[in-house]
Amino acid sequence: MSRQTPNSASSSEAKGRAAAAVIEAEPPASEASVEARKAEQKARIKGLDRETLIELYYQMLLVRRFEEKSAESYSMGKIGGFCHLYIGQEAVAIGAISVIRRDDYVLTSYREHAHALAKGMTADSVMAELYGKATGCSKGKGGSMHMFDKRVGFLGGHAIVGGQIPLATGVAFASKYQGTDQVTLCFFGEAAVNQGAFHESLNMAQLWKLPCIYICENNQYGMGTSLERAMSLKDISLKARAYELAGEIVDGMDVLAVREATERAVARARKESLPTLLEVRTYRFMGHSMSDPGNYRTRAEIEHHQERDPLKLFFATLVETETASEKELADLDKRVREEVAQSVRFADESPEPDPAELYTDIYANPLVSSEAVY
Amino acid sequence: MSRQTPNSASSSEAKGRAAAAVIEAEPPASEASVEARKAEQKARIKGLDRETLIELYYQMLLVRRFEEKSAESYSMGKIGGFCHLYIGQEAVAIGAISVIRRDDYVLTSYREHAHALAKGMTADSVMAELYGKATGCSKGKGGSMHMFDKRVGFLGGHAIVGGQIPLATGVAFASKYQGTDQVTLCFFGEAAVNQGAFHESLNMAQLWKLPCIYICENNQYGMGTSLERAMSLKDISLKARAYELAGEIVDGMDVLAVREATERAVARARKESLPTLLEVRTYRFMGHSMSDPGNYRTRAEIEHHQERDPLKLFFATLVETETASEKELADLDKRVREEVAQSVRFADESPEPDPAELYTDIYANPLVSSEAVY
Amino acid sequence: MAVITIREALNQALREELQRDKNVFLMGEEVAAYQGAYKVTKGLLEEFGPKRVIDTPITELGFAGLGVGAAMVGLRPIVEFMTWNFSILATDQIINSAAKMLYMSGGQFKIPMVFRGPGGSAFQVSSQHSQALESWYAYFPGLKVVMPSTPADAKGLLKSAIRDDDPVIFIEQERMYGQKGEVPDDEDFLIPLGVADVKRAGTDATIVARSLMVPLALKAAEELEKQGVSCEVIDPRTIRPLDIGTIIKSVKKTNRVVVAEESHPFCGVAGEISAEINERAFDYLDAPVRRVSGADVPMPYAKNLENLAIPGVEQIIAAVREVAYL
Amino acid sequence: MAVITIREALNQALREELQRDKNVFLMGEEVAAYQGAYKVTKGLLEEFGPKRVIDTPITELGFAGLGVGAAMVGLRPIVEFMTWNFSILATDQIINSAAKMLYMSGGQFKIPMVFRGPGGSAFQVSSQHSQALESWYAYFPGLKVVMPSTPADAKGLLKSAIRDDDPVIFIEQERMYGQKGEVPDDEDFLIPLGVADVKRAGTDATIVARSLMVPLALKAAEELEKQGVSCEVIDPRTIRPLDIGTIIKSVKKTNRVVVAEESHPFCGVAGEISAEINERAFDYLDAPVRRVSGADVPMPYAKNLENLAIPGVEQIIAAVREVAYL
Ligand SMILES: Cc1ncc(C[n+]2csc(CCOP(=O)(O)OP(=O)(O)O)c2C)c(N)n1
Ligand SMILES: Cc1ncc(C[n+]2csc(CCOP(=O)(O)OP(=O)(O)O)c2C)c(N)n1
Ligand SMILES: [Mg+2]
Ligand SMILES: [Mg+2]
Repeated sequence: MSRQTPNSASSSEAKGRAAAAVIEAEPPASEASVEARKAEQKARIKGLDRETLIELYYQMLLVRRFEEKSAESYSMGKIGGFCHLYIGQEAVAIGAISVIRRDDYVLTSYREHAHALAKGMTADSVMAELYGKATGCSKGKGGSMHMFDKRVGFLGGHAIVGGQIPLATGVAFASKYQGTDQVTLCFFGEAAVNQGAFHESLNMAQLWKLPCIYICENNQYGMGTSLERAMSLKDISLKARAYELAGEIVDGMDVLAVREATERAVARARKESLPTLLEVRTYRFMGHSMSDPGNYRTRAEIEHHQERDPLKLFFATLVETETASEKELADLDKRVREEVAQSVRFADESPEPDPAELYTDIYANPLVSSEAVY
Repeated sequence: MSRQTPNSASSSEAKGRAAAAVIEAEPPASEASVEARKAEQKARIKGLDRETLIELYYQMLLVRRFEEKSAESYSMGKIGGFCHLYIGQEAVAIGAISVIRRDDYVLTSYREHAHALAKGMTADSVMAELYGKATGCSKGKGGSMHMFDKRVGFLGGHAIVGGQIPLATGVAFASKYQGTDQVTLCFFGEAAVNQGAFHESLNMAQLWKLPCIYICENNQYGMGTSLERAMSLKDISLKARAYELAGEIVDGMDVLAVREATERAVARARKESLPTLLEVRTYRFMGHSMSDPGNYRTRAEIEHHQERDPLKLFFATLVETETASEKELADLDKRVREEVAQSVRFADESPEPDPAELYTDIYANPLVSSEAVY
Repeated sequence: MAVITIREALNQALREELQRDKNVFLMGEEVAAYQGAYKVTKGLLEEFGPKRVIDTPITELGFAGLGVGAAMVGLRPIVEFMTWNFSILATDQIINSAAKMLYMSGGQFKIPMVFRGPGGSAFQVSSQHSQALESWYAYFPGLKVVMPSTPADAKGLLKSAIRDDDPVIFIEQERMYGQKGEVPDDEDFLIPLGVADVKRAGTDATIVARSLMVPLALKAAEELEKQGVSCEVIDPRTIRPLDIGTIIKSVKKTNRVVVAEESHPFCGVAGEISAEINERAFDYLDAPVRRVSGADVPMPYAKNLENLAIPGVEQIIAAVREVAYL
Repeated sequence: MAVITIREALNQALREELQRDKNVFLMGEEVAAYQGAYKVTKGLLEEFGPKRVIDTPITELGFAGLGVGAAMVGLRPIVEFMTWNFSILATDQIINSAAKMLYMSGGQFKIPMVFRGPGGSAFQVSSQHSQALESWYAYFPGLKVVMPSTPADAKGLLKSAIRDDDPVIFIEQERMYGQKGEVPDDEDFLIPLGVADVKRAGTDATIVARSLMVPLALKAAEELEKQGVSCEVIDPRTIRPLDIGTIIKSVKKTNRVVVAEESHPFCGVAGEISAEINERAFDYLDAPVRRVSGADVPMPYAKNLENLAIPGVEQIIAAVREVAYL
């Protein structure tokens, strides 16, 4: 449960196991399927050690509590701008990032708190960034939508829908150019798939065989617009075929399913330098951002998805498989809440950026001269 | 053979016939296949009256002779800028545009002389535009890459690779909005398929069911870059599947094959308001533009494709099926040469644009006032 | 005259023009079912139906170009960018298709079309979401650029823009959507494009301000009045074509000018106005034209830094005092 | 010193920097096998192989963004736009990613990268292919903008741009690729970014000219010399950061300025220079700063109209005579 090595979580054992069958998203939550699920989960955790399993749960919980707290701070006016929560989608970032190395890269959109934490950034530095403080991961200049941490390979945090997709393709290009075996995970929403940038990038990635894993977080809405109203094809994973790229549909509420699919993709990227498109089916429980009342979805629809809350599901798995007791997990929750509370204190007490910071970081070589104006 | 109704060429009879099977592009030019082709052609011209067949040949010939002459004029410095010839690809524009109505729309790229002529623009107005004269279809302001003629529904002539694809989608959108049954043909090269604009447009076209027919003129090269070096998937027609759009591969050296495929697509667009993607396989015999020496292709490769010169093939069809004698077609060639020569005289003798034209056509409502500056 | 917000004024303009001409349609991200990301298009889907009020996929280049194509054959599209920041993806269609179509077709295809949405800074939305792009679009012949600063201007200018036969870049200011003011009820209340408005008369110095800077300039003028400096505040309202005549007239009277803008300074609109004044009224200037622009930095997120990046009343006052040699 | 063309000078700069640093790579449409649409990249594929000299699909947004991503993790990409016109499709990645990355990451990710290619007018290629975009890019903090006018400048500036740690917009002029001049052979011949060059010394008037306008300004100066007017010709070479100091120094001496550019005037670089001079040297000006800009129209195809749209020597001479009250 240590936060030191979040990205190295025993992916080697996992790799040894045969790839499990992909679970279809949204199975009806009948008694029978619940039972079937239990049995399957037991089979699937085989090969994963307790530490890895608990670490996965810990990370999902950290994201959940962190974001609940962010929402509170946002309402209090401590956090400004746009703030997009990930609640409901935790299994995607946590599952996927758990199988890569610290020196691998992650890029994503504005909905990035989870990815930042999963990649090994501290709750302190993420919360302080939300608070716009000098101690934030981007020194308070980026905010919720632009988090970065070079040391752990977290390359943002991008606010133009689809903008991170060419960037990630370039990062993977660089890894191949440099002859390393690093891989890049590129996360984006399903609505970003309509952007030309997605299309242009996938073509280059397959043409040049770049070790980039495109992870489409299909939460079924782009702001207030459902996938059906924005996309002529419902099955995003099929888009991979238009580029002769490997593609797969993944159950995004099941952290182990995400892990396994990502492992397969990572192996393909690391060993064969080939890209993959994963369509991970998930759901966000909150509005698009803190300012979205979310009237475009019914209460019933949300509740239907909440039955498959990734934390609830994984909690059940851990308990059912006797990996951890309910009590242990409740204790963990307490510790996580304390970690988050600490990050809020840290953020609150941190200083604002120095006013002089307005004019730093514009250029790496500023060519400062009394004569030159910008 | 009259040039009055170039777009109404008896498409009604054609529509009555059952859709012929698609011919695979590039069959080996063996004796056997030539024979098979003959037999097939005889079957296929059934239902097409002589006038239509001769009109098709006339138009292909007009484009060929027109462009040969343009090349000459370009070398003499009478035509400037970029000048992209269509020689070798004539069957595509002529075949496709022959089945639409005068009130239907056509948009294409900078390689547009053929489409302009096929849509009913006079050789005079096209040649004069190339010469940058006031009598040109765009008053000399557009040049080779920007020809327009509102009266015949020819909507350009666009020089940004892929730029015409969203535009054509919008024209089709307007037809549906206005409740007409007009269709739009949108031509573009295979390299334009990599542009995001293509992807964004096809999604909207299928999502909103727009009567737009996307005709990819796959001449296998985007400038000096072969399809294989630019696209991860070789089979462009498959891209349609990523949008649940109808798609088809068409032999672009066979004017009748192009006609038939387009007829099917036009029927789908006009009756069901549905888009189609046609991948028409063709080849350009000249360089990318007048300034391209074309070193990236071997003489042998070009000659191989010249064996299936669309004019030669269709000439043979007409003669073999006794639609016309060689003599008749030679006479036609003479008349076409005279028509083209006349257009050169017209262009040569036409005046340059008045210098005052520099400042017209910038705004439709110029709000001219001594006080306002632009 | 009703007192309404800029948001409501824009909404009225859209509603009235949609009612007036069935060739007008509205398209953009979240404009229909969601009622607009900033609620400017509230109620329009209900009134005009999904044929005329259309939610698009997030494909700015695609739907901007689709709008231009529709305009080529007789429709009058209004394309909303959720914010102008996202128009950066669509510049090819705005600049290469919309702006040049009439010219390159030798006058055959006009593009009667409005691109609109909020521009400039919002509230702590950081660098990719806080860009002022008016100088960018105003650079191109073929485009008109409009930036209202009051509810009445917003309504009258938007209606004129929709009726105009050229592509109009209509930039609203997100921070100003809630600002209130009187708006005539007349359905044909129009404000012509290309005509500046003297928002306040004065004799000692001219402040040229647009969009977000107009209320700040008026506040500065009030404060300066107390200090004995009478300021004339001119809002060009249309950036291109720019009503330089009204500005020059004022300069000839006051002999001193400050141009305020929230945009970056380099190659911005204030620089253009300064150069124009220099060329046309050099002999009337008693002091150099002073620009007050947004900081020349990507917009930071932190509130304290953001506040420093956007010009305030104090800076305008200081600049006026400078040109008045006080 | 060898006498070579601008094309060859650029080619040398690319070759030398590719040799010097294996993190440098070159990418763009037709840069490799075709040897460059304008042959600037001739021979580079052969020397450096397909790993470092890469032909791209026609997807400007995609490969520009790919370059920025590669720069984030240590490479030094040179991305060629076949012409700058096509960069309009890539502005999102240039402006939102390259220009802002260092700032929004709080200083963590620099983007050491060059975007280059020919810009401005060519020969009768009409409106979509004849655009001068320097003011567009210079507007944005985070970018540097460079425009050489001689072979030596082309080489020295491009080498500096490649070694610079910031994203540099490097705009060549297609009409000038064949121009010849002396270029030092030194492999470390660099011209620093942000430093203007006095191309000709003079005392009566200052002509600020860049890119295509530099040779015309020099011709005008020659002609004016005969008429008894001594002109100083200043080429800023770097547009952002702009070496205004050198310009101001000259203005303080000559008291008269003409700024020539082939770009449109509105919100252009000449306007910025005019405004800067006004702010910094107002008291030294004996006449208003005169701009000579390209016509404010989309570029027409017809040769006679195109000639009218691009400023010529005559116009520069007339403008200088105007500011000299002759
Ligand atoms: C180019 C662009 N257009 C519009 C927006 C505004 N916007 C931000 S997020 C969003 C929805 C994106 O949906 P999706 O890609 O599915 O990701 P999700 O938010 O569901 O994670 C929109 C429209 C933007 N940021 N960038
Ligand atoms: C956006 C853009 N990038 C580059 C160019 C330069 N260019 C003009 S045509 C062309 C090749 C296009 O090939 P394809 O789409 O296959 O059409 P073809 O010329 O073969 O008909 C290129 C690179 C351009 N005009 N626009
Ligand atoms: Mg989504
Ligand atoms: Mg091609």
